Amino acid sequence: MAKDSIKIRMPALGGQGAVTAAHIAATAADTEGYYAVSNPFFGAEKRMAPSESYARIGTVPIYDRGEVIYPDIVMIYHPQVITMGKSYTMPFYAGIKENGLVIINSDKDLLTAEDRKTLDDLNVKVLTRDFTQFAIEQAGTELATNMAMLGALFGALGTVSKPAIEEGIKDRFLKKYTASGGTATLDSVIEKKFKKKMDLIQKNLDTASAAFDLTAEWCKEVGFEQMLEAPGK
Amino acid sequence: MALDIYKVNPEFRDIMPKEIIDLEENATWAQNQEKPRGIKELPETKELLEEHSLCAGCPEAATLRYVLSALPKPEETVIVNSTGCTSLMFPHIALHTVHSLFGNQNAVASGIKRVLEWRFPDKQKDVVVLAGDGATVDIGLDYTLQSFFRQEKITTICFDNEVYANTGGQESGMTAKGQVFKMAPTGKKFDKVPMWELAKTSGCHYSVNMTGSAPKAVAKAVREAILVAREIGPTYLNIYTPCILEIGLSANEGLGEMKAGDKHRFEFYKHVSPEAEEYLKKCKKEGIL
Amino acid sequence: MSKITDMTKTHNWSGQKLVSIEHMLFEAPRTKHFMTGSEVLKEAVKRATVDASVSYPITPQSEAAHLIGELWAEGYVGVYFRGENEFGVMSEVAGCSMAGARTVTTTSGPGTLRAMENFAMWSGTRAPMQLCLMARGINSPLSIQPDNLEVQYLLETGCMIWYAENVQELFDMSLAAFTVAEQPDVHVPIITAVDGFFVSHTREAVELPDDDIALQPYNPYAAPLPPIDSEMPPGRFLRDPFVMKSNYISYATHASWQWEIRSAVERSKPYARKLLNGLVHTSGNLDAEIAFVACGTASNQAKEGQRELEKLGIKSKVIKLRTIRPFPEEELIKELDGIKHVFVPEFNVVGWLANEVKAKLYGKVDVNIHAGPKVAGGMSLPAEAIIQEVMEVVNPGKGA
Amino acid sequence: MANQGPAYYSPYPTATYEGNITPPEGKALLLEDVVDEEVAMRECARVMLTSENATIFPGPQVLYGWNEEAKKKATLIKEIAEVLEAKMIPMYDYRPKYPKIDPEVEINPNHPNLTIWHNNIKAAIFVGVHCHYANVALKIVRSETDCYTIAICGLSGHEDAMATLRDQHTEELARFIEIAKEVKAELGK
Repeated sequence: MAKDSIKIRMPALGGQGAVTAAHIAATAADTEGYYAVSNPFFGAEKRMAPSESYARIGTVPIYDRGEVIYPDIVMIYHPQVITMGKSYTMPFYAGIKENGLVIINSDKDLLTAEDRKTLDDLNVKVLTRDFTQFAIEQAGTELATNMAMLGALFGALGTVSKPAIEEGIKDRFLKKYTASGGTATLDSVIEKKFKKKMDLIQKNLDTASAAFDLTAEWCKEVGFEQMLEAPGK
Repeated sequence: MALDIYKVNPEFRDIMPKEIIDLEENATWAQNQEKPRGIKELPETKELLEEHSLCAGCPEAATLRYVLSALPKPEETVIVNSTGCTSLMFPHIALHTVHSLFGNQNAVASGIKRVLEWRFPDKQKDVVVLAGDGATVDIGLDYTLQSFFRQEKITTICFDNEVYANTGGQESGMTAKGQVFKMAPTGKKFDKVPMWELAKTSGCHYSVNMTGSAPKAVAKAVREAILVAREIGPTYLNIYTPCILEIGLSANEGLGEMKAGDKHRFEFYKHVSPEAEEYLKKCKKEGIL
Repeated sequence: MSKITDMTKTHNWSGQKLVSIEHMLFEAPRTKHFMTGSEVLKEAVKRATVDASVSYPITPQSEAAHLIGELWAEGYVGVYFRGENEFGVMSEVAGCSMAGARTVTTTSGPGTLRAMENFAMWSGTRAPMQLCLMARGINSPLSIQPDNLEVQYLLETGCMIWYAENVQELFDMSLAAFTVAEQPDVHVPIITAVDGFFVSHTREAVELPDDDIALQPYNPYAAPLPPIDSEMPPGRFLRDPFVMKSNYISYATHASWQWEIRSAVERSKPYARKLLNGLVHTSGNLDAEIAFVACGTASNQAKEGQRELEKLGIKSKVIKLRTIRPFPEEELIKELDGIKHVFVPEFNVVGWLANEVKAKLYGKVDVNIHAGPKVAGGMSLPAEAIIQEVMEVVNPGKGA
Repeated sequence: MANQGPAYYSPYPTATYEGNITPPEGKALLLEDVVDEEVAMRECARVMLTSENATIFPGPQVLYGWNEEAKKKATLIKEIAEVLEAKMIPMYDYRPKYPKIDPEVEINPNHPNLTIWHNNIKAAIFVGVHCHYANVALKIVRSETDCYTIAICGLSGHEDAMATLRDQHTEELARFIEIAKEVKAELGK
C-alpha cells in the first residue's frame, strides 16, 4: 500500500553531490505537488570523507526534521560507504522500513549473506549498479553520478514526472543558491567542463532521464510496487 | 543641530542650575569659536567635566581636563570609555558617552563610528576611545589592535597608570618589570608592553607615548590625533597618568612623578605616517590646528 | 553602496517602497519559494531597511551572515563588516545600535557563550538590535550539531527570546522582531532563535512578499534613551553609567533599572500577540488529555508524533511556544485546560524548557509534567521515540 | 519621609508584575484602569490642584530647545504650571551626580525620592523625561514615597506612574491646559 510520506537517506562521499541531489529531489517533488523538505547531514564534511543528505516527500505536511533514522529508501552513492564504513550509520541500511528500497552505486554486489537476509526479511529491494560508469557514458563525466542516482530514485518512485525533475535541475543550476565553499567550487568546475550552462543542464537532464527509465524497468522486473501516494490535486 | 541640545528653553532658564546655563553660554564649543579650542581657555571658561569622585590630586583627572579642552569639536564628539577609574569621571562629562563593558571599548567605538558615518554622511562626528591600560592593553588588546587593523577612524587614548587601580592595585601588562603589585607579589616578571609601538605596526597613523605633565603637549597630541583619525585612519595616544595611591605618593606629587617620567621611561615617542604628516601640514595651513 | 540620504518619505535608500509591518506580514501578496533558513533570513533582512550588521563565521550561522554581507554589497544594508570574534561582534553591534542604527547579527553555539557578557549589556542599555541565533551544541567536546542548550544561558539576559519552528516562521518572526523590539515602551534586544541546521540548512517551501517593499526605517529618537549621536539632549549623557552605591546613589537605581528591563519585556506581549498571531499556537486534537509543550524544531517533531499517535488511536495536542521571553504563561495555562499529561520534547540534555514550564506552572495547573522525550548532541527526535515515551507514561508496560 | 523598611529597599513590585502595562493607543491609564484620555486629564488636573506642593518635573526633551516641538512644548508646560499653580523642578540630565544633589532645585532619576521627600511633594508630573529614566525614577518613587505621579509622555506612557497620558504632543498639551482650567473653575479655585 502506498504511503502518505517517505523518507530518503543518501550516504555519500564529500564532493559527489548528494546534498545537491537531495535539494533537487525535494524541489522536483515540490513542483509535482508534494510537500517536500531536504537537508544535509550537519557535519564538517570534507571531500571524500563521509557526507550525507536527506529528502522527505509526502502528500501531507512534513514536520520531521534532521537526520533520517528510519528511512524508506537508502541511496548509497559510493562503494566506500559500505566497504570502508564511510557512513554515519552502520550498517548502511540501519533503521530501514519494511518494503523499502536500497540503491547502491557499485560495479559489484557488496552485500553479505547476513545483509541480504535482513533485507529480504523486511522485503527491501536492492538495486546495485555502477551509476558512475553510467554517468560517464551519458554525460561524459563522473560528476553527473548524482544525476544518475536522482533519476534512479524517481524511476523507482514513479510519481514524480520527468518535467518536474527537469524543473528541479534547472532551478538548482540557474538560480543563485547558498552553498558551502566546496560546493560552490565544484559548481564552477562542472560549469567549466560544459562551457555553457545550458549544455550542462541538458547533459544532467539526459543522465537523469536515462537512469529514470532504467530503474523503472528494473522495478517491473523485481516487482517493486508504488511506494508513495500520488500527489494531491 | 548638535549644539542645540545644550540650549536651555527660555521658559526654564530661571529654574535651571548655573552649571547648566554656564554650559550653554560659557563653554568653548567649536561652533562658536574662530580659533581652535585649547588649554589656555580652561581658567575662564566652563569646563566639560563636572565634579567627580577620583582621588584628590589624581593625574588622570587633570589629564582628562586637558583632553576635553582640546577636542576639536566637542559638540560632535562621542567618547567611549571602559571600566576602571576613568569610568568614575564619565557620567560628569558634558558629551554623549558610553561605558559598555571592560575591554570592548574599541569594538563599541567601531560600531558607533561606522553608523555615525552612515547616518550623517554630511557631518564630521569624532569618536574617541578613552580607557585605562588594563582595558586597552590587557583585557581589550584584541579589540584595540583589531580596530587598528581594520583602519577604524577613531582615536584611542590610553590613560596608562601602569596598574589596575580601580580594583585595588594589581599588576597590569603596562606595569614596569620588577614592580611589586598585587598579583605580582615578587615583582613583575616581564617588560612593560610597548603599546605605542604595537599601535604603529598595527596600522595607526599617529602614535604617541608621553606623560600628562605638560598640558599644552597633551592638548596638541589630542588635537592632532583626532584630526588624523577623521581623515586618515586610527590614531593612538599613550599617556602616563600615574596612580599616586598605588605607588605611595601624596596628592601633590603626581606632577613630579610625570616630569620624572618625561626624562626616562616616558621619553616622548611620536610616530606619524607620511599621509598623516601631510594632512597635519594642511590643517596647520588652514588654521584648524 | 547606498547613501542614507537617498531615502525619501515613501522609499528607502535601496528604492524599496516603505510599508507597515501589518502590510508586510498580513496584506502583501506572496509567492512561493523553496529555500533554507539561511536564505530566508537574507530575504527578511532585505525587506527590513536595516542600517547595520556585523558578522563572524561559526557553523551553522555563517551562510546567513554571508548573505547579509551580499545585501550590503547590493546596497540594501548600510554598514557591514566582519568582526574579530563574537565578543567583539556583539560589542560592535551594540555600538551600531546605540548610535541609532537598526541592527542585526547572527551567531551560534560557542559564539553565543563567548559573547555572553554583551547580552545583558545590550538589554541594560536598551539597545533594540536583533540577534538571529542558530542554536548548536556547545563545548566540550566540540560539536556543531543542532542542540539548543545555549538558549538556557540566554534566558535571564533581559533580552526577548522568540523561537521559530521552520523557515517560514523565521522569515515572518524576524520581520516582526524588529518592529516589536523597537517599540518605545519595549526597546530591548530580541533574540530570534531557531535550531541550527534543522532550520538554517533545511530547504522547504516558503511564501514571501515581493522584495520591492520594506519596513519603515527605525527612528532612534522615539526611544527610551537618547541615541549616542550628539543630536538629542541631554548633552551630558552617559548611556550606561555606574549607579552602584559606593560613590553615589543607592541600590535602588540598579534594582529599578533591572526591573525596568524585565517590565519592558512584559510590555512586548500585546505587540507580539498581534504580529505573531498569538504567543502560542496549538494544533492536533483539541480535546486531548495529552499535550506536548515545545518550541522550535521540537514542536515540529511533536506534530509528527501527534499525527502518528492519532493513527494509534491516542489523542494529543501540540502547544507551540513562540516566545520564551516573555514567557506566555497566561496562554499556556489556558491551553492546558483539560490536560492530564504534559510532555516537553527537547533537543538538549538539560531540559531547560521543561524546567521553565514547571517553574511557571507550579501551583497553578494540576498536570503531570514529563521532561522529555529529549535528545542531545544533535540527534534527531523521530516520532518513533516520542510515541515510545508517551506510551510508557500513559500505557505503562504495554509498549506502543 | 515615607515609610521605609526592608521591603522598600527594592522597588518591587513594579506595575508590570501586577499585570499593568502601558495603555493602548488613544487611551490613558489611571492606576490599573485603562480610560479615555479626557478622563485621565481631568483626574490629573484635579490631583495636581488639590495636592500639597504639586510639582512638575520637566526633563531634557523639553528643557532644551533642540527642535521646534521642544520649544513649543516648553511654552505649554510653563502654562500648565501656571494653571495648576505648580512648582517646577528640572531633571536636566540623568547622571549619578557627585557628590550630591540639591533637592531644592533639582531632581535626579537615580534618587528622585530625595527631592520628593525634601519638598514634601504629594503630586508630580514627569514630562519630557526619556522613558527609561522616567521608569527607573517612577519605580523608586512608587515604592519609596506617597507622591501621586503623573507621566505625560510623548511616546507610549508609563505604567509605573499612578496616571499616564501617552502620545502627548503640543496639541494634547494645549487640550490639557483647557481641561485643567475647567477643573480649576469647578473646584472654585
